[in-house]
Amino acid sequence: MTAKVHLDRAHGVHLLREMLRIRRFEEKCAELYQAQKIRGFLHLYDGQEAVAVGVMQALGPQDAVVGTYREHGQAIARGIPMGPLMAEMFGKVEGCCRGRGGSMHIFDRQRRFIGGNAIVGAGLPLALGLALANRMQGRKAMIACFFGEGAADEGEFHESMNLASLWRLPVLFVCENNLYSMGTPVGIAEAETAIWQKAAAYRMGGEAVDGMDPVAVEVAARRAVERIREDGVPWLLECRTYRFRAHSMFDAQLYRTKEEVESWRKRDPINRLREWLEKAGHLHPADLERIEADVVAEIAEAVAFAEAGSPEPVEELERFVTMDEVPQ
Amino acid sequence: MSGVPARITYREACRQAIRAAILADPRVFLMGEDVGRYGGCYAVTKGLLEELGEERIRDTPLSESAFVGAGIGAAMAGMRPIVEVMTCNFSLLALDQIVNNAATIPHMSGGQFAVPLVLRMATGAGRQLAAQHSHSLEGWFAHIPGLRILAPATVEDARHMLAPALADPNPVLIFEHIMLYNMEGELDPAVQGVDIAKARIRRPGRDVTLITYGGSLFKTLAAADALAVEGIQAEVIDLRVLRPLDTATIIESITRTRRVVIVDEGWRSGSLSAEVAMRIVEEAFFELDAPIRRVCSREVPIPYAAHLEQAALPQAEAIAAAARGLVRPAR
Amino acid sequence: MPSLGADMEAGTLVEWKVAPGDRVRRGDIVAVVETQKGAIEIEIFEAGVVRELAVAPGSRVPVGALLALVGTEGAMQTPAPAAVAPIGPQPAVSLPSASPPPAPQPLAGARPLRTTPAARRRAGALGIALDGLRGTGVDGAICLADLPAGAPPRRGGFDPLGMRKAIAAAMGRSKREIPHYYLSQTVDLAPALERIERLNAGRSPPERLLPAAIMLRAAALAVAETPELNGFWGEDGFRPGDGVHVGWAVALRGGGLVAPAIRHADRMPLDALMTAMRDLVARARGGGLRGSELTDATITVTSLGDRGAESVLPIIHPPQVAILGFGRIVERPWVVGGTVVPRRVATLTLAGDHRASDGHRGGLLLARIDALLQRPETL
Amino acid sequence: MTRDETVALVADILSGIAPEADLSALPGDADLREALDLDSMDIVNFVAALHERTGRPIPEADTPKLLTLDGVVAYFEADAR
Repeated sequence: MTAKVHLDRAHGVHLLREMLRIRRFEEKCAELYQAQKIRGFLHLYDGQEAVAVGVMQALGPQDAVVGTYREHGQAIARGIPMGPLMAEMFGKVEGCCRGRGGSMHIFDRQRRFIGGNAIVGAGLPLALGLALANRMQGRKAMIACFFGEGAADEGEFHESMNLASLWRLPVLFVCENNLYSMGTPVGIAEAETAIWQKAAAYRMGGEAVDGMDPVAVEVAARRAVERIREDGVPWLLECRTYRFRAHSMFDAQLYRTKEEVESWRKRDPINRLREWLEKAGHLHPADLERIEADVVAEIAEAVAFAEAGSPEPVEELERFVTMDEVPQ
Repeated sequence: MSGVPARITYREACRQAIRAAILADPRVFLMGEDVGRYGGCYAVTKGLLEELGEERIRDTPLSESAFVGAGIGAAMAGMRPIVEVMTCNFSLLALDQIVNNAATIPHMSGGQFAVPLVLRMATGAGRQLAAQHSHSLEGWFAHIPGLRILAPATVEDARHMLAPALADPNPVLIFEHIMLYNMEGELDPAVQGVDIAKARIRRPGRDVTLITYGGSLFKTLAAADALAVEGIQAEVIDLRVLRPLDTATIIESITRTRRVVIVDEGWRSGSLSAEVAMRIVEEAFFELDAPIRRVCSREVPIPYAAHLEQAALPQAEAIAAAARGLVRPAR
Repeated sequence: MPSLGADMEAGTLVEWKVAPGDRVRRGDIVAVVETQKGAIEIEIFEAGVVRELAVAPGSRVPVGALLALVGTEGAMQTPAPAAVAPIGPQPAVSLPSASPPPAPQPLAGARPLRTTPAARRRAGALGIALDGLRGTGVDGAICLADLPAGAPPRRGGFDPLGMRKAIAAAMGRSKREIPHYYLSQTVDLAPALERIERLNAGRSPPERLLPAAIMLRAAALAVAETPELNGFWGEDGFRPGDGVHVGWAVALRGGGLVAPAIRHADRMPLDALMTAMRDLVARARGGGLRGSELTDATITVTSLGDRGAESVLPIIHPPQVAILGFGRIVERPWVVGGTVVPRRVATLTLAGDHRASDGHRGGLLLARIDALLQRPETL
Repeated sequence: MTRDETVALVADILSGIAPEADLSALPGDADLREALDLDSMDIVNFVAALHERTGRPIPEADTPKLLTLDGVVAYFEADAR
């Protein structure tokens, strides 16, 4: 193991706080969806927090992130403030994309968060181009490209792995394997369910990691990033994880049993880290209460921000269909 | 460069345009299938790899979606890629990237990102390449908000449209008709640039307006020549820009001629010609002194056999007949 | 040469609208004849095939003389259309024609009136009646080339001197022969005008009604109930009309007057009547009247409009037996329920032919028109 | 519309109604009905043509405003603002 993670108290509590921020944010989203404040498709990240939080620890501000449509966790972990995020879901002009994108299309230029892409697999080619531009312009930056295991079914996965390896593009491909593409189990969609092994076919490095363990994910991500930065080659990191909630809000979950969900809930990344921190004496009940209170306050502030937001004037409907200039 | 007009082929004009763009701006590079070692499927990029190197002339694997998407990503990250898709028929393999990413991201991101990408592709029929290499799909792309669609028909446009396309902050698709590559034309060195916004009147006339673009331009001009012999003065408009359409030039012409034939190598149903016709009806209905006529490809997959292929395509005879029927209807 | 008026003796053939071999149907326009009242389109009342045109354009022909011969249908074949030479090299092998052979030409009179948008707009702006124009555009549509360029049509043109002579002849005959009696009655027009204003409030300008329309409507309905005043005086005495065909007096610019008929005006709702009036005025001034329109009227109505005199003592147009006149609408003191109030009123006058009717009948007609105008919602 | 545009439009419309009319010799405040011998039907047609050519709704009550050249110009100038 070349990458070191010093899991001291501060870092452990940081990881826990980040995951809790995501978990509570998603809970609030579910509530607001049912109150019809949020509409459209809403895909929540509960259960997968360790993946986003773990991977983001390995990235620097110069790096960029390409997300999926289940990207609230990725966005929060990347540092996008909750206010514009929530306002985006409220469809308000104060949203990070002026309410144009909604839940599935979070973009934040400042934090190099390049969507929020609701076409499964469509973010992968973008990541190649972002990485190519970095290389051609001499920037020592890399791209973390998140996708689900369902994207590995798509032709774009193959095209992108091949081209990334061929052109030695600095991309960390992060496969969040949560076992289901909507309702289809990975076993009936993939001939090779160990997604990371596909990397070998492209002469690319890769590994699988417990996606329910933020520390394990962080360690693996740091290791991958180090390789990418040193060798300038892509890497495929498969994070085996599970979403606790339905695929989207309107989903009876006929495709899996309650028992299966319960068994994965026992591996809840937040509980695991919390217990570990408590056992190690790093976290006291009062600490947790304070963190929870902070998170609740942060979310309340975000909701208030979104509520107070205004709809984009309809006169601006066609603004940005074409751009007058390239934003710098 | 000499000061006298040079006769060059359309292919050479495309090549000069790419070469000049890459030399002028370090952010510009070309990628696509067989653009380097092979020299381009239609030999447009022959010699460029040797001159400009692998970094700027990039052969890609047969991965339309990946390299078009990579072009979009690179454009978003500060580069000015020229992506060549061998023919527009293959662009369907990258349709997701073009339509779902390139055309949506600027708007969907609330203006945070632009996609200054140029996508070149060959279009059209006439070389007996059969149905999977001969279709004219530019009309489809002209349906998509966020894209600019160009159809250079002359050597001058082939030479000069690329630079403004690269300067456009938006994705620009350039459709080069395969029958034009061998065409020779005069390139006036005094012309240093063209716009990518306006249609052009390629031949003035007072009796009927013939609207066309791309590979059909010269068939339409031939029809206009034939009509002139009969005393019918046809005005020929080369659309040049298929999206956004320069409706003003069309309406201005029709306000004078009051009769119009639209020539489009795309199929008739749900087509660019239908869009042009409807704009005329919307904006110039009361100027019309005759029904709008169209000459389009027959609604078949373009066949291989030469006589069938020609029968499927708009031809000068049919264009002239349509115009004549409007100006001098048989009674 | 048809007689287009009691005072018409001859006409000059201006233009043939048919050629030998053409099929014609009842109602088709076959020729244009210049009369002292201007160019008139000649309808044909038979179906058949034109055999021969007996008169060349420019000839002056007395009423009753032969203009053309029309034979029974089916005797002639439609000539084959001339082939159009193709452009460019001919194919080495002869291919079957891509288009089916041309369908037989529809009968001229059966074809609906087609007009291109541009021609329709220009005709509207110039007040040119499309009815009766010959379309040379695609599918036989009337196109710009079929309209007179620039100025409105004076096809053949009204000959002011000729028209003056015709009016002189007709009016002289009327005053010589017809013992006129005159009646007048001032009518409260407030209810009728308010109805018009209410209707117009929700309408775009081209759909609006003129007060004259509602007056004409009331007059036509009342005339229908007074047959003694609706018809003709001839050698055999009074002959009632076969319907209420109101001649609507239209003053022509630069002098002169025509009163083309609105057939069965009593059966036309207000909007249809307004449309007919608008059309008649346009065509009367544009020279597009049909012959039958000049001979069919069974009674004449003249309205002086908003710049005319307060009342008119009109002269009957022979062989009709009555003429109604509406004076300018004016505001006058009027007694309503014992109180004097300002009121918009107009003076309605009638000139009747005493040979055909008596003043009593005439008075009843005026009273009936007045009554109808007080209940405009029924009009 | 500018004055010139409006005058050109009025001239075009009136050329169909009163072909002999010469607007250049007409004072702007002259009553068109008097000056050009227009009757009620002419005025209705004139207003209808103004409506159709400009697309502007013209309430019947506004007809009196359109009886002089100046009136028409002012009416459509107001429209532009």
